[in-house]
Amino acid sequence: MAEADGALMPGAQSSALRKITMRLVTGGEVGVIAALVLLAGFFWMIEPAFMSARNVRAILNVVSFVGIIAIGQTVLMVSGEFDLSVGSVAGLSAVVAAKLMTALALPVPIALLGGVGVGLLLGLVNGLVVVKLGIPAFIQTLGVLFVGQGLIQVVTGGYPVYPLPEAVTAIGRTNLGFGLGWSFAFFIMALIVADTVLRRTAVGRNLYATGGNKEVARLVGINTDRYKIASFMTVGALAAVAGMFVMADMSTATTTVGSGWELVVIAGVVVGGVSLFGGAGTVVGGVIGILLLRVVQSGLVIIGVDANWQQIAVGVIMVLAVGLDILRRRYLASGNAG
Amino acid sequence: MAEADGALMPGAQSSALRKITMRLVTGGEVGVIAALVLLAGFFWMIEPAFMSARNVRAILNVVSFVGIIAIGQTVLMVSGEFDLSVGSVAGLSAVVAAKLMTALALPVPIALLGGVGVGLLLGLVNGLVVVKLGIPAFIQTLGVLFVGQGLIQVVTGGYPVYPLPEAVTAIGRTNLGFGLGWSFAFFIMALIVADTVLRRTAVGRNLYATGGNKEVARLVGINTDRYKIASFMTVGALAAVAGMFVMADMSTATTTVGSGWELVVIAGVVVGGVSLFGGAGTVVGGVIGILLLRVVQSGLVIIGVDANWQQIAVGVIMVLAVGLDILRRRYLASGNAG
Amino acid sequence: DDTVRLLWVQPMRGHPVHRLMQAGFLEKCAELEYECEVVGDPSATNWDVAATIPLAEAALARTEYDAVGVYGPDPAVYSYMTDLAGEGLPVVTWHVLPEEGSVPGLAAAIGEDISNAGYNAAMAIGEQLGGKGTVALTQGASNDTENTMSDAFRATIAEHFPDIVVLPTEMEGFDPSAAESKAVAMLLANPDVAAAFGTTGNSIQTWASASRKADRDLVIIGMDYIRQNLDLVRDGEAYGLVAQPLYEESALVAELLGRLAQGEEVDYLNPLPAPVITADDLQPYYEMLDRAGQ
Amino acid sequence: MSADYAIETRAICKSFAGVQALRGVDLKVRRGDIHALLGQNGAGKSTLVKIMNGVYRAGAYEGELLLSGKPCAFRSPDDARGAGIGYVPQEIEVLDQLTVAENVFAGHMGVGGIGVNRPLVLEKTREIFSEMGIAINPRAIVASLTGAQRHLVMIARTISANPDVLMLDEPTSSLSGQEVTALFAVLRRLKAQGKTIIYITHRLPEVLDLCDHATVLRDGRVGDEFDRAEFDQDKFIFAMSGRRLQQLFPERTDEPTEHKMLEVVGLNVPGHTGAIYGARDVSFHVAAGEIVGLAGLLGSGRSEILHGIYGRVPATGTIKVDGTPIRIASPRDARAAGIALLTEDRKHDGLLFNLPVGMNITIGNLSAVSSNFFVDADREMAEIERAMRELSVKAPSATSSVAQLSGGNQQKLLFARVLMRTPRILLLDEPSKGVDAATRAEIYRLIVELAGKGVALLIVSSELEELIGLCDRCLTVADGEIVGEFRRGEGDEERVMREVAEAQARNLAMAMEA
Ligand SMILES: Nc1ncnc2c1ncn2[C@@H]1O[C@H](COP(=O)(O)OP(=O)(O)OP(=O)(O)O)[C@@H](O)[C@H]1O
Ligand SMILES: Nc1ncnc2c1ncn2[C@@H]1O[C@H](COP(=O)(O)OP(=O)(O)OP(=O)(O)O)[C@@H](O)[C@H]1O
Ligand SMILES: [Mg+2]
Ligand SMILES: [Mg+2]
Repeated sequence: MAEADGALMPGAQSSALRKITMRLVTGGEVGVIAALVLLAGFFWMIEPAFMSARNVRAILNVVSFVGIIAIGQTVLMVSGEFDLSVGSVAGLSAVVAAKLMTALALPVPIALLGGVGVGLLLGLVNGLVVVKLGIPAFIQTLGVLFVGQGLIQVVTGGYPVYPLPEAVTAIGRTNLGFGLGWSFAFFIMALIVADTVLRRTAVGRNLYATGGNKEVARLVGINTDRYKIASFMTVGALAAVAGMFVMADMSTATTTVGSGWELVVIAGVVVGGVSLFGGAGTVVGGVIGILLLRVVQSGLVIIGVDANWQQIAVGVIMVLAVGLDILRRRYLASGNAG
Repeated sequence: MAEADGALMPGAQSSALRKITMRLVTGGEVGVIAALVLLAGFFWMIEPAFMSARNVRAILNVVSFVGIIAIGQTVLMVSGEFDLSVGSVAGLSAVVAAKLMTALALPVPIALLGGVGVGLLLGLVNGLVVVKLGIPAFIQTLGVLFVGQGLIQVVTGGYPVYPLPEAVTAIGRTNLGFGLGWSFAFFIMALIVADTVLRRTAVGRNLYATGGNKEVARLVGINTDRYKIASFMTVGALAAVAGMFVMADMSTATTTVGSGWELVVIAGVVVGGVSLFGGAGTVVGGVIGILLLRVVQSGLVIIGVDANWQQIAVGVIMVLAVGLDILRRRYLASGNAG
Repeated sequence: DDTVRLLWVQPMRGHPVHRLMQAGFLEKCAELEYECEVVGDPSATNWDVAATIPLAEAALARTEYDAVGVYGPDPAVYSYMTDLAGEGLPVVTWHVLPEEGSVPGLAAAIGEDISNAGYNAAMAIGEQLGGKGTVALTQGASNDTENTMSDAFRATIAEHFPDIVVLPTEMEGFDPSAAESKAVAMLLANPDVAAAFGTTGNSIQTWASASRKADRDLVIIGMDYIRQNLDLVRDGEAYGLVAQPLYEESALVAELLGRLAQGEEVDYLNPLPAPVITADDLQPYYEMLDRAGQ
Repeated sequence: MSADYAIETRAICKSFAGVQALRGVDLKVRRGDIHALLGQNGAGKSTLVKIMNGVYRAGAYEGELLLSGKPCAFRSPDDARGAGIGYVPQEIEVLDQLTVAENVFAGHMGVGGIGVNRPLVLEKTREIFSEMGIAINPRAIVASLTGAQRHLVMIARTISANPDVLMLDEPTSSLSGQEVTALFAVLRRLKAQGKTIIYITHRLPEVLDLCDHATVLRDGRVGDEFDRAEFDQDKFIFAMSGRRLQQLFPERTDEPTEHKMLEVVGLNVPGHTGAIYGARDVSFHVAAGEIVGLAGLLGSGRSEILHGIYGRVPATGTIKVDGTPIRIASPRDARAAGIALLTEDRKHDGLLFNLPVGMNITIGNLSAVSSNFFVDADREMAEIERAMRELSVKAPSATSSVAQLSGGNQQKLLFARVLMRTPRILLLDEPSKGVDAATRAEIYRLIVELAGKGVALLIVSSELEELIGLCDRCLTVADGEIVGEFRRGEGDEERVMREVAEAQARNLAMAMEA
């Protein structure tokens, strides 16, 4: 796919300068944005409440959690790897942070840093094992997924960590306007930073090279190992942050935080045009992909689709969204790009 | 590499026995076999009961279910694709078959054929969409995973289909010796057939070519599309069979048959040396990989590892097993391959 | 030696509610000085019986257990119960009450009367709404227990409060934040929802924060007296909860298995009450949690 | 009466996104001919051949395709094979994970029925190899072969299908004298059997040597046609480029300095998987402004020496740059020391297909066009445009995909990449691979120019004339050792072959004793 995408960019035109960045940036996104708008419009038509401030707010809120991880996952996938452990890393970081601030009664900021530390550490482990030992990311990160789930049980003894200090609940309840809280603010901030890095900086470009062809990247003097490890750590840290935001939002650290995220996140970013095989895709695209999945889910509820059929619809729509994007690329490829 | 090694086997002139030993030494499976033997030995030492008929029987029994799917998954992965929907295909086929024989009161054989039909159909859909529309297997099969889960609910209304006709229970209860039943017999049979096809027939070699490099395969006149679609259908059918064996074994068609298998199966075959990127691996390897995971799980229980630590151990051992194999390949690669 | 050894078989071992049950069981064992073990597929989200049975077999291959408890809410485990009973092991199940004889060899069944729990919740909500309005209904996932409970809930409402509408059931799933946004969506799609009943342990939290986010006053009833749920009821964020006797029933499992192991007789059916508790009746439950060190 | 034409195209037109590759090509290939297809990079040769092979399915192009006078429409390469057409692509396309034998018989492993008869396959592979004079172990895994070895496997694969019409797209671009001679022998034999061959190359002497007829493509049209009688290199070049080429190799005005810019002492490089040799105890130096060539047979270890110096493969020994010994553990270190490498196999380890043309030039050189982390888009674009102009890269635009570029133009991109940050030491592995005569001259001019600027150049080429015409000094490599050296004007084909032969004889003798 990645190469295909590469091959399918609009041809010669003026101001190549703009397009050379455009190619990387909007390349994957137009399709999924179209799909998103289409769907939102559809749901809105059937049930105006879909666009009500409340619903939009609720969607944006939950997107912010998974979205934070999607940002990291995109960066990692651009570098040519992926991480199945995000869900349990998120959960583990949450319970660890919670235990630190309850059982050990550490000050909240310290405890939260502890949580991020857990994420960074597991990310580092993933990176080292995959890069240095050459163990497939699928196995290593699935392994960490299991280990994480086990550790969650060990740390918590199976019970949700509750109650948490007021400060945490406060973080979860803060309203920075339009009913959106810190998690959303952080999400947007991380989004902007990550997108800029990938789009505008040498670091970002080197990541694309690494994901495109590791050997070539190495030959032009890029330290591919370091880039991959750093990406793994980024995902780990962001997963941890997301997990702790969920904790704050629910003012409890349940043992099921992040269950099932391993596939959802990857599915979302792939829908957003990020290649599973590395070297192609953008943060904005990946995040919009996630958003699309969430929109579909609550949209189906809002227009009152029967619960059993919701899941079916989600599956179908997910495939259609990607299909739409592929057709678009075909169209561009077939010379109409001008 | 696994395949490549396999292909290094001496010509037919040498005795079958020597060939087998050769394969064991150079084949892709050695690594995982070694790991398996090591682990089994370890568990046995600590707790002789590990090798008790009862435990061995239980392990073989459960392996036969997932193993049947692993066979198909290996074939598919050799051809360069993978299928996340196996679990829900298994479940759907089971409940459909069950409904056919209860609600519609069709004769059991017909109903079972119906179940297989479901598997074949979904496999065909996966194949067509992935190959013809070029939608990534990850998305398409994840979509079908959702759709399947939804359909299971629709078909059953959320209630297990129970009781089932005597005939089904009978299938589940038959003892063909050592307390092993039809599922195991079918598993072994399918294993032999698939392994022979991959190793010894032109079809098999063409599959490796397809997975190894689609372009080359096309250039040398292999109809890669057809091969991939056929592989998808194989997985679908085998998943269906597995699902119905589970149904027979429990003389119930629960709505949860196959939940969570999507990753387990792939993890198993990858542990068994099958490449996620196609063109490498053997059926025997893939199946042994699955067996290894099951052995670990039972083994940890039997030596009395604390419940919470079991999952952690599974994760770690899985990674170690693959690591062992990689070290072996490194060693072989470093010239000693001859 | 004559120490009593008991095995507890439960798929989806990692699920919070299941963990609560396991605690009830193990603490009773400790109290009675039994040797007890818990086995099951560790997943917290996937119900995989096929993967659980071999683990039980492993334990049985290692240790001579005197009696086995098998978690019941899925006919898929019935045949296994029968097999074990066939070996002469006393088998007890909990959380469901299969009709006597429907599972050959099953020695005893413990559990709340699930439909009764649904009934209680329905009556409570019906009265709170004064007999009219709309009720949202959610399950964690589709399984025997929850299905039975929500069916009973619907039936009761239909019978006693004809003017109350119950919305189609939605599935919360295992990801709390996703469940929450679903709940919000339901509230927005149905402006007249005045009450919510959820049949899973997370429901109270889901609906409480949903009603906060959508700021709507709801009569919320959910499941399970974990501390956070009790607090939500205490603080008035939820009306009440169905006090599934998770802890007691699990303790009773240990007790009955022990007696069976020592050759005593026990009754087959052991129903436990599942009352709906509200702000006034919380105290005893807080004490129970304190005792359990939670 | 076109019956005596084995294959024939009528008014073939093909366009890709934006680009008109073929503008009505009429090609007539007489049965039993070896027909040369010439043209500058991007003229449309590969495209035309791909059409004749069903790679571009019927309907994807306008025009008509006739096989022995009968119109035919290929839906896939399989159809073409069925019709007795064989095709050796320009880029190396092999199955890395399978053995050599399985590659040669890929697609028809079932030579003895549906069951695979490995002994038979091995035997047939050996036959073909011995005939083509290839010394590769049929059981070796292809991943362990050199670029050139892979190329040979690919040729053998096509010949094993025994086609009536054989099309070879630059088959010799990475082969050295010996293999070329062997290949020609095979082709002549096939011709004698009445087979028809379409032969694409940029090495014009080969045309004079081998072909009966030549068609020159120019900007997607047939520019000119020649019969053997009229063959003449200058005419070819004029027909291709519309320019007369004064001389291929530019005058060397300024002499190399005495200052040793690169000094290699006792370099040892382990062979890769299944490698026979890497490099053993190699010592030599390259002075600033000097052009040194590594001559030798395929698989002799020339690339390995470059890889060793560049830190691509783990190597032992001392490497001095500008007099000071430096530790090179990775290409990164090499780059830092001002060393640049142009690799042999553009598809495998040259191009980044996920990045557009322009970014393929700047990758690895971004520091030159960025200020504090951020890439300055304008400066980058300026750099790109300058580089593309300098090397006259024919591409739709700086933002089109490299997959859209013709082979030769891809090669130019890689050149642009290594030249962007003018290196002190430049390692070139097959620099003119797949490059047309005109551009070749440019590249040679560029190389000499760089030497003039004081850059130390080390060149590996399988084309001996290239080395002889270009280098101040040539080192002969055999079995990973340097076995001879000669200065400009002293060396020739025989000399190199002799030195190689002697060396191999020595090694064999030693092996015997041991
Ligand atoms: N897939 C493609 N997409 C877009 N343009 C293409 C594609 N393939 C080839 N082209 C264009 O078609 C023209 C002819 O390309 P082709 O590869 O046939 O040239 P060639 O004669 O083989 O050159 P060379 O000697 O360098 O191999 C070139 O301008 C090239 O850019
Ligand atoms: N990419 C590679 N992978 C594995 N082995 C390699 C590779 N490149 C070279 N080798 C090994 O190193 C030895 C020397 O190959 P090298 O390419 O250096 O020779 P060469 O003189 O450059 O010949 P060629 O023209 O084929 O490149 C070969 O015997 C080969 O086995
Ligand atoms: Mg070409
Ligand atoms: Mg070379």
